[in-house]
Parts: sequence; structure tokens; C-alpha cells
Amino acid sequence: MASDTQRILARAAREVIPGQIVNLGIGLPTRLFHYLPDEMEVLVHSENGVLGCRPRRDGEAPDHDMIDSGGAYITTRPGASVFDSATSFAMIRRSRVDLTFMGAFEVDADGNLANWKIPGKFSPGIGGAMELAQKVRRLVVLCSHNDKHGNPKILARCRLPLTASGCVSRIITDKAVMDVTPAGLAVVDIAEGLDPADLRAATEAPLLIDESRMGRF
Amino acid sequence: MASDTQRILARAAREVIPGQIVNLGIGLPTRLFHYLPDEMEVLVHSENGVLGCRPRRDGEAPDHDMIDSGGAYITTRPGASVFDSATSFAMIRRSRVDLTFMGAFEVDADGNLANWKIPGKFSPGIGGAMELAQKVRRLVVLCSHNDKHGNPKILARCRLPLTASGCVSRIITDKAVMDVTPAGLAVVDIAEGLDPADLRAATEAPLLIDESRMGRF
Amino acid sequence: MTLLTEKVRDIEAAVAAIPEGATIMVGGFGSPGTPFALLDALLESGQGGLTLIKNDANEPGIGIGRLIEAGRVKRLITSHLGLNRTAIEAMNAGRLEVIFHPQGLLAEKIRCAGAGHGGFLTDIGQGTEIAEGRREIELDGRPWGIEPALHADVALVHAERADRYGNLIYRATASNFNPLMAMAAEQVIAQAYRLDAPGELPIDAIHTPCAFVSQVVQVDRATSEQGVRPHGL
Amino acid sequence: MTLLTEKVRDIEAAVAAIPEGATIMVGGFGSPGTPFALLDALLESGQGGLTLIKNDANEPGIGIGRLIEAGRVKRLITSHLGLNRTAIEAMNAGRLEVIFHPQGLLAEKIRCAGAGHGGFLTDIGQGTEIAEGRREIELDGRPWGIEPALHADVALVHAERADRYGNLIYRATASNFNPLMAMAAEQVIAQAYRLDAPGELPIDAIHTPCAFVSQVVQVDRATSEQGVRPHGL
Repeated sequence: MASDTQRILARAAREVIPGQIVNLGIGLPTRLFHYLPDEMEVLVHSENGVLGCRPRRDGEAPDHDMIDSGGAYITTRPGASVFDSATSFAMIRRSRVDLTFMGAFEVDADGNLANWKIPGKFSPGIGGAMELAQKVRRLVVLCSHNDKHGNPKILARCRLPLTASGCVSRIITDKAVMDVTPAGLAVVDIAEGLDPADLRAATEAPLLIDESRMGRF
Repeated sequence: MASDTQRILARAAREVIPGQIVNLGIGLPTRLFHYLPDEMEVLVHSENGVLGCRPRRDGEAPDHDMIDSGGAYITTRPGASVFDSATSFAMIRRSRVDLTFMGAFEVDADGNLANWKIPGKFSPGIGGAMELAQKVRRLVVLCSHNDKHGNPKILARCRLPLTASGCVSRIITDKAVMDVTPAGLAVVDIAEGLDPADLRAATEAPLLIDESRMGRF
Repeated sequence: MTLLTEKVRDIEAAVAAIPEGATIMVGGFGSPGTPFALLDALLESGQGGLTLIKNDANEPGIGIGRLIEAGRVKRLITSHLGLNRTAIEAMNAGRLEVIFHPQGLLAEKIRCAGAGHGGFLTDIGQGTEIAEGRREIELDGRPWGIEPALHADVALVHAERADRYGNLIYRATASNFNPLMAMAAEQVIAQAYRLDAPGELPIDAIHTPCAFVSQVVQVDRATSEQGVRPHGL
Repeated sequence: MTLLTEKVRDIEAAVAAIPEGATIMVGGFGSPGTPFALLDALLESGQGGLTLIKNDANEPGIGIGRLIEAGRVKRLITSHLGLNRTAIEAMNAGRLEVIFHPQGLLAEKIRCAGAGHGGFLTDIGQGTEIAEGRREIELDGRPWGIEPALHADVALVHAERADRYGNLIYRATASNFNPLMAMAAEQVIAQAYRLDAPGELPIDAIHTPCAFVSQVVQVDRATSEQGVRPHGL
């Protein structure tokens, strides 16, 4: 049976359209790499300066000059290019990246995202997250629905310092797929075996649920 | 016997130190090209995006993608590079060009230069002249001492719109070599056969002349 | 953005989508790097009231010179018209509005749009006519002029090689404004002498990554070298 | 500037000229592009009170991590310390002042110095903690934050190949901040695995023209690949 993260990743892979330029955030989103088939014409952008990343195949020797922004050794697929950090972020700020997947500490009903700092506890710097969150055309958050203590991560309003406001289009968790809409978070899909009441109980943000249109994943 | 322009150019060539990066302005300065021996390790910068220009040799076919900023077909010498217009002007604004030679409509005792516009008569735009004049480490003006009507071009104060103020280090004309100093224009060399009184008569700017130290060219 | 898989166009279709009155960046410094084939197709296509942004006006009878002569250009934002007397005549006769910028500032205003900034702070031209009317700001005790980013609806660029995703390689001094414009406009149409499959361009040699390019058109070297004129040295 | 003919140095001489308390840009994103050999020589050379500008802090025990651990670094201007817990500890203990910028703004602040501008106008981070205290200006009816250029006395960069004039070629993702820093600092010291005679680098392949580079040092691949660590995917 698929684990929670496998279910999130498999569902997330369905967001990617052939021909797109996609950025994968550090952590869970990076693992989406393995869900994009080699023959799919998608270029994965990594903000350290490469477009067209591909995971290293088993037994392929690492190229010490070829990493992604998480520090993992990668290779490239046909159509790839490498460039400096200014060009890489010009691409981001000019919204030439179609889609990005990011993790979250908190995400809220207005599409606000907090994923870089927990004051007093965790503040290693923001890296490229702010520019990605603010400027990529479509941002899909991938995260566990609740933190390890069971507290909701899908909030009515973020409490942590924001990465960017109103930047999130869709949220994919182990429990649901939710769209940020002007009316609030609308549930698109709900996890197999979960009922809407359980989902509401695990979520701080109010949810718009139309059971007749809702899918399962 | 050497023409006036040949004398200017031969004298100007003595300004260039091996190992320098040099820009040659359009017109008379461009012809300095032919006075820099091939074995001299000097890189000529042209603001359209090339460092290390060399004149085409007789019979060498033109490369249609290889011109200097005046539009002439060129080739390159060992150590040359090509780059975009932003990099080319970053090099200029950051004073990474050691020396530039420029023509002048007017130049004055304070080292002000006017060489881009004659209001109502000539205003084809400024091109790269302003940035070169303002930022290159050393600017040497090459021009005729007087205009075609015999009027002085070396003025007490420029009347035409300035290219840049206080930018000129040295002026080389058919009549004299003059340095811009805090005290005014100091004559370094005077043309063979010319006496100081004639030079003063042909010049609007006051001249500092020390005959004991003055050279001939 | 256009999907990677849908960028290859024929030249007529590519220029037909440019609207009347568009603001268009055009690559090239003199002839090298000028997208002559795209410009000729644009002339053919008929759009007028254009604002062009190009380093220079090419020469009479070629490149944007032809568009100016045909009365299609309302405004030209440039650094120098030295090689095009017909453009100077059109300017002097009031048929062509011309805005001049120092060449490096023109390049940076374009680069600034391409980087997604609003403007930059410069000390170029202070105390000259160029700085008249330019807004100033003080920073670290020094005055700086504010140069706003220069935007365009479309960029027409010329490359030596492209692949069908839109990766571009320029050659020698045909680079000039092309890589800057290829990042700066909303739609970027590139012409290239050679159009390859993805993976055929050496990855370290690509100057403009495909993410910035909307459409790619293959052109014959012959149709785009009409601009070559002899200039003495 | 250094004459073209006088740029080749041995590594000790190159770093010995860096003053105590200097502000130093250091290339690299993680290990690739980090000038490890120059950093080790700098540690050996003994200068302290340094301000470093680097995307990240490398990892414990390598690169600028070693300089931080040796107490040589007063201030670090960076975007992320995620891979270096000893740097985070030094920051939390108050032994290291850290200034964070979003990565793309850090790149642009460096690029801005390299272009000779005073600053640029950005909309990144508006409404977040990053923009607190940042000066704002209105342009074309929109608010923009002013990001000043970031200057340095010295840049230490890593290239794959160089020639003795200082032309540089970077490789793959070892490029990152190197070309930006190579334009931005007053003195630019480049290490390269291979040092050629002028004319041996293909002219279209040169990433940093020699005009920006002050000194070139040849280093062994072995001495500068200590930083390579396995990271999972």
C-alpha cells in the first residue's frame, strides 16, 4: 500500500503538463523527480542554475559540478541548459517558470505561505523560496496535512513569518487536494477512506466541500 | 612627409602601454588600429561586444558577424572574447578599460569634452561615447587643432552640449600634445617647426608652456 | 508561457500575431544580429504605428530602415542613428519620434526589464543634457539618477542556432542586444539559421535558456544576410 | 587595473595581498564553484575580521566553513545556511553576524555592483519581513523597494579554465555566483584547473572576459575537490 508521501507525490505528478518548466522545492517536492517519466518533455529548473535536471541513474558516476539546489548530484535531459544565478532568478522573477512545488510549515485560506522561518527555532535563511513563491506562475504546496504533533498546518491565517502572501494555487496533503479560491479553500480531492467531517476536524481553515464534485486519490 | 593625421596617430600610439585594454573611438581614433604592432599584447575593446579586435589582413574574407562599433569588419587576436552589450558597458562603467581615444568637436581647459551633438545641425544620438568618456580610466582626445574654418577647437570653455565633464587627460592634435592639469592645459609636445606663439594664436584656451621641458613630435 | 513543445512556427504565423501599435525590441548592432528575415516578414505583414527599440536604425533600405521608410514606425528608442540618413531625415521632418539613450543605459534598461526589476540607479550622464528631467535620489550620500526598466510587447532576435524548445546560441558580435532583449519582452520571437532537436546544442554553450523564448523560426542564411554592407576601416 | 601580461600568480602571493578585515565575495553554490584552494590558502595566510559574501556557508570543515570555525569571519552576507550547522551555531551564539538576503536579490545586488550601478528597484519581498526597513520609492504608480549594490574589496572565484590574461570559463552548475562576483569586486582573484595561453580558449565560450579579472592562479583538481560530499536524492 502507498505511504502518505507516495500518495502526495503520485497525486502531485498529475499537476505537471508536458512542455512545462517546473521547479521542485527542497525536501518532499524534490522527490517528484522520480514521478516524471523520462519521455515526458518537461524541464525541471533548479535555482542554482540549471534547467532540465534529471535524477542520476543507478551506477551513473556523479559529476561534481552538477548539482541541484538541494545539493544532490544530478544529470540533465535533452534541451537542458546551465546559467549563472542572476539568469536563474531572472527566469523566476519574470514568471518563466510555469509551476513550482514547495513544502510548507503553514499555509492558509488566502493562499499565504510560511515555509522559511520559525522565530527562535529555525532560521537558516530564505534561499530562493521567496522569489519562487512570489513569482512562479503556479505554486502547489506539498505537505503533511498535520504536523508531527497532530496540529493543523492548513490554517485560517498563517502565524509564522510569510514567504509570500497570496501565492498558493493548490495544496496537496496526505488528506486532501485543496484549491485557493476567492471564497476560501475548496476541496478538489479527498483521500480514499476519509470522510469530509474528519477532514474538517484536521483542518483549521474553513473548507468548501461539494461532495458531488469531489474526487478521491 | 607625414600628414597631420599620420603625425597625430603616430604620437597617439606612444600612449599605449603593453598589457592595456584600449578603446578606439569612431573616426580618426579607429585608425590607430594600424599603429599597434601585432606582437604588442594590447586588447582593443569595441563597445558592440568584443575585446581583442585586430584589423582584417589583406585578402582575409570578412566574417559578417564580426564588426567593430564603427561597422568595419574585423578579426580578433589571441586572448579575445565576445560578449553582449550589457557586459560590454559594465566593463566601461567599472573602469576596466584602461585607455580610450576619442574625437572632439570641442575640448576645454577643464578637460570637458563635447563630441556628440551640434544643436540644430548634427544630433544622430550619443551611442557609447558618454559612458566611455565618463568612466574609462584615461581619455586621450585626438583631433585637429582647428576646425575646417580655422576656428580653435581647444577652448577656454566648451559651448556645445557636453559628452562628459572633466573627463579628458590628454589632447593630441596636429599642433600639440597637451595635458589637462589643475592649473590649466600644459603643453607636453609641440609640432616640429611650430613656435609657441603660433600655438597660442591657434588656441582659445590659455596654455602653460615651459619651453625647457617641452618635446617635439 | 508557450509550452516547450509548441514553439516552432513558420515566419508568417510568427509575425502575424504581433498587434498594430506594438512596442517591439529588435536585436542587432548595425547589421550583425539584426533579425532581417523577421523584419521583412513584419513589413510584409503590414502592422503600423509601431514603437521600435533598437541600438541603431540599421542602414537605408534594410532592416528597420525599411519599416521606417514605409511609415510603419511611430517612435524609435535608440542610441545612435549615425549610419542611417533616411532615419535622420524622418526624425528631422517630424515623421519619426526618436528617443535617445546612451548605449550602455539603453542596454541596462532592457536588461532591467529582463531581470524583473523596476529600474536602476546610475551616475551616467550627470551634469549633461541626458540627465535633464531625470528623477534623482540620494543613496549613501551620493546622488543617483533613476532609470526605469524598458518594457516591450515583443522582441525579435537573431541567433546562430536554436533548438525547438527555444534555446539560443549567438555568434561573435551578432550577440550584442539579442540576449538582453530575449529576456525582456512579453513575447520573444527568435530567428535562427539552424534549428536542432533538443539535446543537440552543447549545454555549456547556450546563451539564452529556452524559458525566455516564445517562438522559434528557422530562416535561410541568404534571406537574412541582405544587410551585409561593406564598411571601410 | 593589472596589466594583461601580469596576472598569473602563485596562490600564496595572491591571497597574501588581501588585507585584514577585507570584504570578500566567494563564488559557489554549495561545493560546486567554491574556490576551495584559495579559501584554504586564505586560512593559512591568517587574515581575520573578514566580511564574507557567499550564497551559503559551505558545510562544516570545508570552504568558508573552515574560516568561520577558525573565528576569522566577523560577518557573513548570505542567502541560506541550511547545510552548515556549525555556522548556524556560531550565528546563534553571537560569534558570527549574519545578514540574509533572498537568493535572487543577493545575486542582483552583486550584479548591480558589477554593472556599475548604485542599486535597483524590486518588488520582491514586499509585505514580508525582508522588506522591513527597506527604503521604498514610487515609480509608475507602483511602490518599489530600493536594493543598494553590494560591493567588495576582493572576489575569490573558481573557473574550470582560464588563460593568462584572465579570461574565464565556468563549468555546469559550478557557474552560479562566480561570473557575477568576477565583475563586482575591486580585485578579482580566479583559481582555475587549467591555465592556457591566450588564444586557446574558444572565444565564444568565454564567460568572464579578462578585463574584469586581476589575478589568476592555477590549482590542482585534487586540492579543490575536497568539498565534494555525497548528498542523497
